[in-house]
Amino acid sequence: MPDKVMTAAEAVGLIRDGDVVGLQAGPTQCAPMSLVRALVRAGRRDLHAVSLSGSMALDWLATSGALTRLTTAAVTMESYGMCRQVRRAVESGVVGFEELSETALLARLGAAARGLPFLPTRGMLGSDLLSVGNAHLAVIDDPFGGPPVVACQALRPDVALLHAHRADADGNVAVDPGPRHPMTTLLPRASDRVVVSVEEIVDADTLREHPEQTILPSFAVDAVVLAPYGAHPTSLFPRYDYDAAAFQAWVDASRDPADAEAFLASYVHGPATHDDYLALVGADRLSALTMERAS
Amino acid sequence: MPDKVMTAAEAVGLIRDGDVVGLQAGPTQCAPMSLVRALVRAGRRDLHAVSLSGSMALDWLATSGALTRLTTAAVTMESYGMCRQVRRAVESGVVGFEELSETALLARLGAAARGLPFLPTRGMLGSDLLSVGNAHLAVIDDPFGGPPVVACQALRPDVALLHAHRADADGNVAVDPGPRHPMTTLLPRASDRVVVSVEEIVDADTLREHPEQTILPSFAVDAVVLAPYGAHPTSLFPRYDYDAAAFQAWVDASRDPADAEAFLASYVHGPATHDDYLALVGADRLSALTMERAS
Amino acid sequence: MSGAKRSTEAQPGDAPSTSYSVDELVVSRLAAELADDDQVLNGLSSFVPVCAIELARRTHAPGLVWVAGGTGVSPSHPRMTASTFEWPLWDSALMYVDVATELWDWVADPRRFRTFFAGAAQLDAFGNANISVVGDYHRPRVRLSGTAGLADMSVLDKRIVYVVTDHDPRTLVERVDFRSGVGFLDGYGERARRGLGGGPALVVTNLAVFDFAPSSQRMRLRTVHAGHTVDDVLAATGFVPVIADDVTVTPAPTVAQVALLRDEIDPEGYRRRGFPAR
Amino acid sequence: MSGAKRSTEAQPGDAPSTSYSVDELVVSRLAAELADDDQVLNGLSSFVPVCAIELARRTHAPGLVWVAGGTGVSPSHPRMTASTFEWPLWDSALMYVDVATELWDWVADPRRFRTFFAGAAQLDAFGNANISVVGDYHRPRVRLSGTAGLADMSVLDKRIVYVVTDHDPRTLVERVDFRSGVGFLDGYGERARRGLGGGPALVVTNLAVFDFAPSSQRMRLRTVHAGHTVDDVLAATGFVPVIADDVTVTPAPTVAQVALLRDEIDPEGYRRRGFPAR
Repeated sequence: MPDKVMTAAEAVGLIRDGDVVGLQAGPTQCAPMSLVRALVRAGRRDLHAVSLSGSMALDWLATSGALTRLTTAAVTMESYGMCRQVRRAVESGVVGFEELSETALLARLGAAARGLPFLPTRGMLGSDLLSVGNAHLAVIDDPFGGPPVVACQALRPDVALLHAHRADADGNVAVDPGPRHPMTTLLPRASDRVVVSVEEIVDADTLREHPEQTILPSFAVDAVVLAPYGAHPTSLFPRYDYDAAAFQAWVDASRDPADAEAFLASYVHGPATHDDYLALVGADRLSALTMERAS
Repeated sequence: MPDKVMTAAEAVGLIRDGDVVGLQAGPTQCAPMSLVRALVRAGRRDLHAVSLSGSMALDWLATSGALTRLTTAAVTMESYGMCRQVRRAVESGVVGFEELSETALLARLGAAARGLPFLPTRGMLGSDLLSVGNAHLAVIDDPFGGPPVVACQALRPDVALLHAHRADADGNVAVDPGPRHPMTTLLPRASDRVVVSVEEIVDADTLREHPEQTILPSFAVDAVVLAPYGAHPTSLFPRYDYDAAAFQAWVDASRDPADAEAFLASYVHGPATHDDYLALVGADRLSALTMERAS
Repeated sequence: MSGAKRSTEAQPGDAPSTSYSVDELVVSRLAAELADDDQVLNGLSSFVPVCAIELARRTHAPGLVWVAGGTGVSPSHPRMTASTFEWPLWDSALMYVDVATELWDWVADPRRFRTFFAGAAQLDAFGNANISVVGDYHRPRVRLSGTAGLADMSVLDKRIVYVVTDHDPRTLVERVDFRSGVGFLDGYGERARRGLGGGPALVVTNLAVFDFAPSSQRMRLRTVHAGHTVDDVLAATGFVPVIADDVTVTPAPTVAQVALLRDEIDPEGYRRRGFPAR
Repeated sequence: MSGAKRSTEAQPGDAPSTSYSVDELVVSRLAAELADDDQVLNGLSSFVPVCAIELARRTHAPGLVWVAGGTGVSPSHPRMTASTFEWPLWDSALMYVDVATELWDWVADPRRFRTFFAGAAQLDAFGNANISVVGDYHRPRVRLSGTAGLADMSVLDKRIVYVVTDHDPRTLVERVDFRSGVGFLDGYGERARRGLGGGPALVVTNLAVFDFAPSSQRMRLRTVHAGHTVDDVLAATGFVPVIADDVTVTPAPTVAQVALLRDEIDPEGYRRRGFPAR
C-alpha cells in the first residue's frame, strides 16, 4: 500500500482551482486549520467551500480571495459572532451563498456518499430557502400517497479536508473517544479525494489495539499530513481547547478588511510551514490550551 | 425518570397480537433470544417480524405459530443453513414473506426513523424483487434528471427487541467496544417502543466513564431486562461465542416439525424464567463459551 | 438524578425574588416551558436557553434529558462557559450523539424534543423567523449567519419558543425579509393547511411574553415584565400584536432560581450577553 | 503488511502443484481475480471466497483491504473458522465498519470494491442469480434464504464472480425462477440499456470457468479443470453455453498456494464444504 504521508503543501496540491472543497469545521471546533493555511498560501482560486457550520477557516478563505461560492447551513463563530469577511464577500457579490437547512446539507452529501441522485428531507417546507431558485432542491410527491418531501440533489466535493487525532501511513485514521463532528465521516464518504491532517502518525498495530476508534479506512484517504495542534486556533477534543485570544484577535482584525489582510499576512502567509506557525503561536500558549488527557 | 427495569415477561407485555416486531439478529450473533423465548411463552399471535438477516429466533417464532409475516433480506443460520421452520411456514402459506435487498430494508427503517415517507435506493433495479407486486417499493424518477431510483416506503415497527452489554435503570444502553450490528441503533430509532435485554445493569456514573460506548439514550428505551447470557445460543462479542452445539441441536430437531416442537417445549416453554433457562443450559457450557475479556 | 424527589411543601426559596435582573426573569420564564419527561437540545450561542435548561434540571425537571450542543447527553451539571457548544458541556455526558444520524432521527419523532428555544434577527407577527438575509437573498444588504437547524426544526411538530433579548421594532416586524424559520406563515391556519404540525408557541423578550392568538395566529401579548407597561411594549414592537384580555405581570423568578443562576449555573453572567446594557 | 515486497524471481513454490483438490483449484482461481490496490468484502458462509481473499493477501495482494464479514477491516491473518461472519475474523481488525452507513456508501463508489464473490442456488445463461425462491414468489415450492446484499451489489458497477461448488443442470439453468441477483438480464446489452454498469464477470465452478461472451452476454466456457472434458461440462450444464475458441485447462494452484491453504489459512478444511464428496 502506498505511503500517503506528505507535507501540507503537497497535500493541497490535490486541490485545483475551481474545486468544491468540503471542510470539517464547527464554529470553534476541529477545523483542519493547518491545511486551510496551506491552501491559502498555495493561492488557489475559485473554490466552492462546503461546510455545515464553519467559521474562521471560511473567513480566511474569503479574505484571501480563494472563495467564489459557499454551501452551508450556517457561518458562525458562536459567541464571537458572524464571520465578517464572509459577510462582506457575500454582500458585495464576490461570493455566492447557497444556504441549506442542516438536514438538507447532510442529505446533499449523503446522496453523494451513497451514489444516489438525491435524498429527501422534510425540512425547509414553507421556508424561503425553497423560494430563491435553488436548482438543487425540488419538492416531490411521495409515491405512496404521503406528504411531499424536498429532494436534495447529490453534492460531491472534489476534496474533503479534515483534522483528526492520528493515522497510520496507509491512511487509516483514528480519533480519541469523544464527540465526533457530523461531517467527520460523512464528508469523506461523499468526496472524491480526502486529505487528513493528524496530531500524530502511528503504526497499524497501534490502531489494531482500538479498532473502535478508527473512523476512516486507508482506501478512503488520499493524503495524511502530520500537524500537531493542526486544528489551532480551533479545538480538538479532548486534547486541546480553542484559543479564545486568537478568535478575539481575528474578530478584532476583521472589523476592517485591511487589518484582516494584515492578520493573514502575519499568521497565514508569514509562517511557511506548520512548524513555523507553531513557533509563532508559541509553546506557552499551546501548552495553556492543552487539556489533561484522560487515562 | 421512571425505573425501566422489568422482567422479560413484563417487557413482552409491551408487544400486542398483530404487532410489527423488529429483531436485532445476525445469523449467529447478538439476537435477543431471552426476550424471544419470553415472547413465545407469552403466546403472542399474528406477529410481523422485521429482521435484516435473522436466524434461530425467526425459526422459533415460526414454530410457535406466533408469526404471520416476515420482512427480511435473508433468513439464514450461516453455515448451519436456511431456517427450516420458516421455510415450511412460507411454503405452506402460513407466513407471508416480504423479501427486500439489504439497502431497501435499511431504507424502509431509515425512513421511519427520520419521519420521512420513503428513502431511495439504487438497489434491486432489474431484479424480480420489483416485479412481485410489493406495494412498499416504487421506481421513481430523479427530479434532477438523473437515473431513476427505488423509493422504499417507511416501515415503523411497533416494538424493537435488542440485546446489549449493559444499561442503567433509566434505560441508557451501552455496549463493549466491538463491531455493532447494523440494526442495533437504527432499529430502535425506527420503532415505536424499544425493549432491551442486557448482560448487566449499572449506574449512570459508570456509563459516564465511557460515553462513547453508550448507544441508546434513556428516552429511546421503554424497558430494560436483566439477562446475563441473554443472547444465548447466539454470540455477544466480545463476551461469549455462539453455541455451536445448540445450533446443531436446533438444526437437527428442525428436520421434523414434531421434533422442532419438542425442542421448543424443552428449551423455550420448559424454563419459566431466564434463570431456569441458564440452569438448563448449564454453567459449564456457558463458561466454555465465555471469551477472555480484553482489559 | 433520576431518584431526585422534591418536597411538595412550600420552601422559603419558592418565594418570588425581589431583586432579579431581566436575564434572570427570561431564563426563569423559559425554564417553566420544560417538562420533566421531555428532552431538549440547545443550538449555538444559547446562553439563555442553556441557563433555562440547567435551571429546569436543577429544580422541577430533574428527569429532563439535555442533549448539550446537540452532542453530549445530559452532562453532569456543568457551569456555563464562554461557549454553549464546546467540551465543558460534553465532558461528563452519558453519551455522545451523532448529529447526522441519531439526533435528527430522534428530533423527527413528534413525541420527543417537544420544545426548542431559538433566537432570530427578525421575528414577525405570525412567528416566522429570519436568520438568513436582510434584503435580497442573492445580493443581501446584510448576510446573517444562516438557518442552521431552524429550517428543519421549525417545520416539525414542535413548540418553538423564541427568545428575543433586544425587543425593538427592527427585530419584531410585521413581515420578515426572509423566512428561515417557518412560523404560521400568513396565519389563519395556513401552516396546518400545508400539513405542518406544531409551530411557534411562545415569544419571550426582554420586555414581555407573547403567545399566538388561536384564530389569526398573530402574536398575542400575554404578560409584561415588571417595570414596563403595555404601551412600552407596543411602542417597541414593529407590528400591532393581539392583546390578551388579561395581560398580567410576568411572574418573577423565585429566590432559589436566582440563587442557583448566580451561584452555580452561571456565576460569570454569560446569560446577560445580548441583553441591552442598563 | 503494507511494506511487504515479493521477489520477482521464480521461487520453487511458484511451480504448479501436482497434488491439489478441486476446492484448492477454485480458491486459487478466485484469488487471481483480486488486485493489490482493491478492497473486498465477504458475505455469509463464504468459506471459498474467504480462503481466496486470505490467499491473495498472503501472496500477490498484500495491500488488498478485506472487510471481513462486512464488519472488520483487514484483520491480521486469521485462520478459517466454522463461520465466516464471526468474531475470529473481527478480533484483530483495524476498524469496525457500520454496515448501514459506511459499508454501503463505500461499496456504492465504482472505484472501490471492484470484485464481489457470490454464490447462488440457480445461475442462468445470462448470469442472473436466484437465492430467493424456486416456484412462485408468493407460494414458493422452495423458499431460499433471500437476496441479502446481492440485489444491491449486482446492480452496481461491479465485477460479480459467481462461485458454484455443485455444477449441475439444476444449478446452471437457462433461466432462473427468480432474479435476486441482476446479471445481463436477457443479454444483448439489456443491462447497459437499463443504465447499469458492471455485471457478472466470471463463473468458477467445481468443473470449469466461464466468462460472458461480449455480444450475446451468454455464459462462455473458458477453461476446464484437469480431469474433466468439455463434454463433461456441457452435460452438467442446464443450458448451452458459448464455447470459447481456445478452451484450455484451468491453471493449477501453485505448490506454495496449496501449502498456505492447508497449513495456515484453512487447516480444518472448511473450504471443502459444499463441494461434492469424492
